[in-house]
Amino acid sequence: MNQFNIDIEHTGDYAVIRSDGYINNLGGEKISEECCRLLESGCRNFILNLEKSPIVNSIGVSILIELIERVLESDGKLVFTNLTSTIAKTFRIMGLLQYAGAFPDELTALDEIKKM
Amino acid sequence: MNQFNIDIEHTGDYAVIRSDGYINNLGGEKISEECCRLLESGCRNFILNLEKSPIVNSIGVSILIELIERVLESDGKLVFTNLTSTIAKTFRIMGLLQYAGAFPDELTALDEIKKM
Amino acid sequence: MTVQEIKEIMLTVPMIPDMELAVTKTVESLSRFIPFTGDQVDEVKHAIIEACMNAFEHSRSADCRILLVFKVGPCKLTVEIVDHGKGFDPALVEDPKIENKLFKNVRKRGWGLKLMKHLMDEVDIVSNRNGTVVRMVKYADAYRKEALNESV
Amino acid sequence: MTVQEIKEIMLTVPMIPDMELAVTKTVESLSRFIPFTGDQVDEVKHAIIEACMNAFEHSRSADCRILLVFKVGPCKLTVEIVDHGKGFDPALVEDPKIENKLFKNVRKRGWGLKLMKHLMDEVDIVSNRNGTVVRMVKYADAYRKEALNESV
Ligand SMILES: Nc1ncnc2c1ncn2[C@@H]1O[C@H](COP(=O)(O)OP(=O)(O)O)[C@@H](O)[C@H]1O
Ligand SMILES: Nc1ncnc2c1ncn2[C@@H]1O[C@H](COP(=O)(O)OP(=O)(O)O)[C@@H](O)[C@H]1O
Repeated sequence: MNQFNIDIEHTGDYAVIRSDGYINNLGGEKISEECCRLLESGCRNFILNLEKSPIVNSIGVSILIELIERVLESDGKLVFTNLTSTIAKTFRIMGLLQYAGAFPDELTALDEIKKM
Repeated sequence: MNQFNIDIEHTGDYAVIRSDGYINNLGGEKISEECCRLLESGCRNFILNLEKSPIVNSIGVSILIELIERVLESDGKLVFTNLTSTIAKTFRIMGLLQYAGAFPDELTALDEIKKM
Repeated sequence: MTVQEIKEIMLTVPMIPDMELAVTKTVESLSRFIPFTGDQVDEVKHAIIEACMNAFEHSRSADCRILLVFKVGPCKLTVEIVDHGKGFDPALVEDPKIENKLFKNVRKRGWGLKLMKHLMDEVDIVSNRNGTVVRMVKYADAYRKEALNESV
Repeated sequence: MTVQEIKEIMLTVPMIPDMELAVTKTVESLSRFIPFTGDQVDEVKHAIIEACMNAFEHSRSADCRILLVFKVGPCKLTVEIVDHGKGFDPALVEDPKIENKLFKNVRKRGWGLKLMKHLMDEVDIVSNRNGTVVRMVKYADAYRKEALNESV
């Protein structure tokens, strides 16, 4: 069946989450759970690298919207990196990028988050 | 549509033919034409590298059988390299490997051809 | 119209998890017949995933199957996603807006139809109580119509 | 038998060049539902290509289409390749031998059925003047029957 994995790198106030696989309801929930756990432990800034998740569905993205809401309500930030152009388009259509930035890669994202 | 390409490296009495794409009737004929051209110019030994041709059909292979016949009739040799296990199995089922050897890579094939 | 001009491929699949992904492989394989860019193939795949998920989730069809009809023309792909479920009235579906979803205690879902319309060049929905047909068209770039998604 | 136990996927394709390759993508996508090894998926793909080529080349069906039915069980894949052509008698097809083909002025072709039988675990052909159904089964390794191809 469909494999979905995430890899987390957490240092201080920042966490980089790299997902691998299809982001449907299950994938979205897995990302969301991990980020909520980190939020509760005090982490505020999330870089979500979707390089290995070239396919998402709108149910998965809806779960990410809930997550973005929680992060923003905790005065944190969530940004995306390594989006395929179709996912970037999808997020633009949904208006998501007004609330969660998108950057080409993790380093740029980290730099920009620090400036924000 | 389906892309098929071959790359030929010809030195003296040896030619390495690397095919790229589906070996159906068209692919088989393209390989056969090039080898016949080389045969006519005096080349006798052919190393057919199928690394980038993981899919063949029996029509394509039948054309290769005709080619093997021509090469053997000219006192030459034709061997295969870099076969996927399914193609190797296919060639074994057909009994082809009694007439045309199979080697893991081009270098081994070249060594073995020289010994024959 | 000859077979060479329009090639029709039909696919019937059960409504089971991940089947929407399996279906996208068919799109990939058909894209060899149309001069689509990689991004265009991707957009079609995403749109089809949304349409399949809708049929899986909302149609309540008794046969638990969907039919996909792919019509491959030289310059465009038409995909029909058919279920034999309860149907719905697309006119009653509200256009989702992020500002109405965020920081409000509302369902965050409801993006599928909007995405389909923006990712494809044409989307028509015919639905009644015998089921739903979602018909979507994508033109190859060279033949692209004034596309909705250019205006986003 | 529930949908979870047997999943049936049907695919209708026109008989046009390269369509046999497009069809193999469906096999790839279905293999996520069965614990096949990569080589086993490859073998099924090759067998299906042969069956499709036969329908394309020999069936002379008026509708110029073939139907593929995939039945996905937890431990095996069954594929039926159906054409509505003129049919043939498989019993009359000679078993090809390389020594009867090489250095003889004969047709080098005639390997398709033999390959199908060796690449799959079971092959049955039902053919009459209304058409041909080639039914092939592949077991996942763990459940593999005494397979024909092990004896080659
Ligand atoms: N095939 C279908 N059968 C029945 N109802 C459907 C179908 N497709 C869509 N709908 C209805 O349209 C609504 C909007 O669908 P969509 O925009 O994809 O968002 P979501 O699926 O997240 O609700 C669904 O909630 C459902 O009520
Ligand atoms: N679907 C089919 N419809 C009609 N005849 C068929 C079909 N499949 C196979 N045949 C007959 O069986 C013969 C053997 O087929 P095969 O072993 O695949 O080799 P080849 O296609 O190279 O002849 C064909 O030549 C054809 O006469």
